[in-house]
Amino acid sequence: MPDSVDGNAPFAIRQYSADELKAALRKMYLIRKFEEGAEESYTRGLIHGTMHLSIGQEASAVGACMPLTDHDKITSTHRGHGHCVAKGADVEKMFAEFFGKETGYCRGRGGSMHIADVAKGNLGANGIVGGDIPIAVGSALAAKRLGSGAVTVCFFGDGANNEGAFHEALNMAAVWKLPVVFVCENNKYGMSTSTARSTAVKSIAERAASYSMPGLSVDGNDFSAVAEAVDTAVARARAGEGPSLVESVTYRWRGHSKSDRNRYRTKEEIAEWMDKDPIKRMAEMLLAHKILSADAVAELEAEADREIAAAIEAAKAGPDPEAGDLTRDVYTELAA
Amino acid sequence: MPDSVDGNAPFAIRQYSADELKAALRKMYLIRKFEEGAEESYTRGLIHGTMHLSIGQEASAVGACMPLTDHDKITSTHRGHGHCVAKGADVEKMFAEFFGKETGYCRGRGGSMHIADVAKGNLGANGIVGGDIPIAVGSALAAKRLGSGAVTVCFFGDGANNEGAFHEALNMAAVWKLPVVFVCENNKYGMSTSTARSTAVKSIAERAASYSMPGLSVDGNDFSAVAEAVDTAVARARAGEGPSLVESVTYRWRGHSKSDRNRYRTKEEIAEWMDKDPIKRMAEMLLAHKILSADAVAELEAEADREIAAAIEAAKAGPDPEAGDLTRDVYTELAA
Amino acid sequence: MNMMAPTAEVEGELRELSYAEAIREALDIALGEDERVILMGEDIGVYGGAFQVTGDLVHKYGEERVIDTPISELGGAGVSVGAAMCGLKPIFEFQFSDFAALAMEQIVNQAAKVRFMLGGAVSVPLVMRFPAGSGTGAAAQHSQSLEAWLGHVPGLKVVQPSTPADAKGLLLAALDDPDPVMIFEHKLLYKMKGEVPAGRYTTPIGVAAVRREGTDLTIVATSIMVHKALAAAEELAKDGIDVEVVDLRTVRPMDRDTVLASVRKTGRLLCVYEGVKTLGVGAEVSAMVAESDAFDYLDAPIVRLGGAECPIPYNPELEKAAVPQVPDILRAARQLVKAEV
Amino acid sequence: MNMMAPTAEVEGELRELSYAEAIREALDIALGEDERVILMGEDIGVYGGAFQVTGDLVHKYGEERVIDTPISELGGAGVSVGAAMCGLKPIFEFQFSDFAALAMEQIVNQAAKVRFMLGGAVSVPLVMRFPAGSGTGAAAQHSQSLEAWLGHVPGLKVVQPSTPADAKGLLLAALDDPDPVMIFEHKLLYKMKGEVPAGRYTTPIGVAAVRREGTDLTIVATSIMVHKALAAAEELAKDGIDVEVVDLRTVRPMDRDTVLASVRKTGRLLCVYEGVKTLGVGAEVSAMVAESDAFDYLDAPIVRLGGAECPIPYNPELEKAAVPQVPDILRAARQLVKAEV
Ligand SMILES: Cc1ncc(C[n+]2csc(CCOP(=O)(O)OP(=O)(O)O)c2C)c(N)n1
Ligand SMILES: Cc1ncc(C[n+]2csc(CCOP(=O)(O)OP(=O)(O)O)c2C)c(N)n1
Ligand SMILES: [Mg+2]
Ligand SMILES: [Mg+2]
Repeated sequence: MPDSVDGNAPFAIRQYSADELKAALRKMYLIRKFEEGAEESYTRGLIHGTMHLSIGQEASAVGACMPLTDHDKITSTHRGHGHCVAKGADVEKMFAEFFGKETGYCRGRGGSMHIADVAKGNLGANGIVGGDIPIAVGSALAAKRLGSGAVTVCFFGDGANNEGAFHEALNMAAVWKLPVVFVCENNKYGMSTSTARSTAVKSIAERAASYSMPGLSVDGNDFSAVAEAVDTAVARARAGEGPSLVESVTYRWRGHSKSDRNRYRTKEEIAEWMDKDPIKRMAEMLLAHKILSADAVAELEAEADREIAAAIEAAKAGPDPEAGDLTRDVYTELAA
Repeated sequence: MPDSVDGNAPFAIRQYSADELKAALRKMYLIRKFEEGAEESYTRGLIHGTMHLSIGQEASAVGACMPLTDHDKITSTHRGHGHCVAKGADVEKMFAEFFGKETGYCRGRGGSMHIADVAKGNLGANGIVGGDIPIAVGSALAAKRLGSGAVTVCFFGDGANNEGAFHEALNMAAVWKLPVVFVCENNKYGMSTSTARSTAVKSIAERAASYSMPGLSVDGNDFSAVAEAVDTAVARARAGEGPSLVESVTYRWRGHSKSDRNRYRTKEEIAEWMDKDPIKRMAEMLLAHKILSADAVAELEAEADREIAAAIEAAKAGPDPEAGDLTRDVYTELAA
Repeated sequence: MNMMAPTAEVEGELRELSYAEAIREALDIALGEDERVILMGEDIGVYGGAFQVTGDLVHKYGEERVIDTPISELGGAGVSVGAAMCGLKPIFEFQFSDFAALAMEQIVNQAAKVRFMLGGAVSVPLVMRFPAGSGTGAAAQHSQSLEAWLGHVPGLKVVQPSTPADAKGLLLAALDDPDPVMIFEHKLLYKMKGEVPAGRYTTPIGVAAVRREGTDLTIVATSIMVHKALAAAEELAKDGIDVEVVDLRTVRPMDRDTVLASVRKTGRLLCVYEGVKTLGVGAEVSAMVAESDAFDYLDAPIVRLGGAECPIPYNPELEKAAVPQVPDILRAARQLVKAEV
Repeated sequence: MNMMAPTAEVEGELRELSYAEAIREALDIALGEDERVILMGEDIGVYGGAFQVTGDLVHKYGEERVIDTPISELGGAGVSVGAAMCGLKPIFEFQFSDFAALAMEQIVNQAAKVRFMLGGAVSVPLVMRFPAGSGTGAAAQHSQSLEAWLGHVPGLKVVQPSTPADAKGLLLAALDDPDPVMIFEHKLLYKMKGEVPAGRYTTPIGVAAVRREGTDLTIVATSIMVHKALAAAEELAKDGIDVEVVDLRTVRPMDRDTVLASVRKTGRLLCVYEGVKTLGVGAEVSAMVAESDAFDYLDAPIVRLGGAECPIPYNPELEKAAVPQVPDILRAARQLVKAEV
């Protein structure tokens, strides 16, 4: 914490340099613009299939990745664009993946639901709800065994917390004291089903007690709160003290996927949450603590706009996969 | 509670008539002798496959079934002989099943691991650890929907509580407020693996909090304690207030199955638990409260011995299945 | 004669309905006539189902009978098994058939076996619906055709309706069946329209349908491949190749008689299915014919067109290339009629 | 010449070991030579494994490398997938193959597909072991042969060793393989003895073994059925029927060349496997032959002997009747050599 910083300032202000905070806000804009760009590309027919947008959840993705280095790992979900950007991905390669291009992160084989950036430690989005949770524990087991020091942050939703995989994985992580942080992004709905109608516990963080691990529920639209909770959990993991569960309470502004008619929630509820825009809050915090000027914020946003526009154009120009390569990468080709 | 009963007496003494208590002790002897008989039959080569004995756990099975009528249901496990007898099964038909006879409960198709007595409400033992938990919830859903008033008691082990099925099923039962009581018979090991090495919580009853249901841990070798806990839970279920979790802490004297070499526990530990013999404790309680005389207890035991011996002989004499019937009951034969 | 239309015995007035509408109509009939029927699945209530199959049924029958489950496939399937054992008739929807991989335990170790293991003491009158197949750009974990897995399991019945009329008739037949019936519905068929009789009728499980009669070559196809086979047959007719198209409809129990009769007539067999070729449904069709007396009638090897030996890719062109298309069928059929033993 | 013995290229001194001992030896070599190798499974530590395969390895390598998992098949399998993606080489034991039904999600949707879905960015060097088959009186939920399910899944390799030497060699080959390899071990084979070379060697995945040469009939058998086929072949030799027995060894990728060469030679094919007949491994063997040029060489229909269309019953006589036995093979073989197209 620089000397000049107020001891009562939020964790993020105390913890991170101005450059780090600026980079975090930049990533939040990039996620927002990325998803708006993806949405528009979808409307224009450039994207095949469906997509799950995380607009409104940017503070959660970026906050949770703050304590991580490229050496650390994340596992992600169907709603994973934000995690991917937060972990440092290149948006052009992400768009290329969306457009099914050979130049995409998955060479056009995975699409939105399987986007990954292994070099940056993102082991991939997963199309199976809860499917990534045991995988994250495996990643942590490997880190512990190999002594790599890496921590794994496992993202999943409120819906996923009712999968058996959640229970089995958290239990094993706790028994074996593995360096993993479970970040449950509770956006109040699993598709159309509210937590009240699907989850027999008030706060998902309470479920941590079943695994004798710390459980903390935080405002997922508050960048600093998320960063602080995950930072504590990562420190614990690095110290060999085992896993933690962080519940990040947030909201998705868009429908579950492109086919959602939003019948299960009211316009008022959506509007109320749009008022809690995490990006706006982050910008305001940086303004209030004089980390950035209003102009600088506007410039960051404009930069993100430009970066996304350029990425879309560049991605579109990429080559399509060769038809003859259909069964490539089903198995690992061995060098002759 | 009869007027003559001491208000400080254990629940069972206050709650049940002398005949009911006598019947309960008789069942406990019957379970013990049944399993000893089964063990001996196995040694003599009369029984194919393996078996999982519950000797030492009799108070748990019989206590938990006390509040139930034939109309109520249970689901059971690989270690299910006790549950089956407790729910009122005929030991001759049980032996016939062990001997693979057409006259057995499953017509010789199921054996020890699938023993069932549907007429008495035992939906069957299950060879899949945790496999019966969602099925019990389904039974409770049917009871609620059909307004049958039946309660389902779901037996499972400490090992099973780490299966995803446990988590998913308890959550649904709670969300839908179903009339089901989860009875976890914690005998300290899932096969060779102790709860300490497999289960990231001190007491399994604590996991009830994850489903906002009552969770109670009781001495599973104390018939009265088990009966009381399950009675409360059954009353709650009948009143439409939803499920409960009861942990019944007990111990199996024998190995996990016939192939167990007991490498994971000490002789001392076994001896210690044999001292806590639940049948002896039950008999002593009935003696202390003058429900039965020492002679009557001895006679009950002798009766159980005779009943088991006769059942074995009668079961042995039963017919084997017809080879031509191999694929019978794969599907329901429809009346022409 | 429209071979895709419902069979003659069915009496109800014919309407044009989509496959999804036909299923919904069957569900509506089932819920309306029998209080024991319940629907279970993820987002089948107010959302109307991921593919809008259940639609507004929750408003008509209430949340107690059209039950949104938590995202708990294993547990949800198990609840449906237990409910079926205890007097209800659940119809369980997997949101995508791929998620059945989470529930194989309850489907295979419990639902399929409990009657047998208990010596006939119970039945499990359970219907499960599996939206299956590729073509929606949903990639490897949301595009599989896994009917062969369940077709391998005694105790289950497995059907793959290819038309709106059959989608309704097979669902009602499944409901009447005392044992677990697994229905694989192709996602790309949901919007397909066809004539559907009004009212209640059943399409028998275990009976294939000859969708087009022909003399030169038998194509046994399943699900959406029936339509591709029919399109190919029209093309081939122009070349004077007269194709018989058999819609298998049921994977288990397979309709031996219809398939063998067709092969005896044509002497040539092409199996077309979307599931992965190796150990897919066509493997069984082929093997069944190869071990029957119809073998003697074969004038050429039995050819299979199945899914490619890879997960379904996201890229739309690759995705198409991963499953048989009409040109593939044309090519295989032409080669096959040329072949001579 | 002992056809069950390891192939000539293998150099190690031969010892008599049981199938279980051979596997343990392979595990020991693997753990000894590579720190990244870990074993995971239920009761594989002090208990030594339900079938005593891992034995005392935990004492040699410690609990950190021979890891007893909680009873959490889905989660445990998933942990092994994640660990394999991140630098370890896990060997995961299912206590019984039947419990794989709980983990199909991680095996099929994750392990098999992640490399493809990520465009080749990762490999999943994972070995899974599945004790399978009937004959132990353990009834319907502990006796299945489910290799066909995994054989249907691109991204996996699936083997079924039938001898101690192959059990060791295929396990070491699986370990060397960068992709997930599924090993189905028959429980009744664990105690079978055979010659096993000392030291490290591998048995190639994807290569069948001709266990007995013959000219009149090819039997393609898997796992324990190889031994029943060989016993039947000895009997049949007395009647002058000269049987070639091919041990398939690998279900995926299947060794087309060896099977077809044998059928071209004998003109007759009998497939013998323990899994349920319908959609079992023999269906693929049959279909593969029926669509190949070897079809032209067939002098009789292709016959399959597979498991009965029922769950495995508990009663020992019924249990035996539920899977092919030597007399069944004799009967089928005799009928087949009489048949003439
Ligand atoms: C195992 C499985 N079940 C169901 C689905 C379909 N599905 C995709 S996302 C989703 C909702 C997930 O909810 P949650 O975990 O809260 O994540 P969110 O979408 O809210 O980010 C569902 C039901 C799936 N992909 N995988
Ligand atoms: C899904 C599944 N996994 C593993 C097994 C093998 N197995 C049978 S009983 C058992 C231990 C079960 O422990 P617990 O639930 O505590 O019951 P207990 O045997 O102690 O009564 C195991 C591992 C099984 N039958 N099913
Ligand atoms: Mg959510
Ligand atoms: Mg136990």
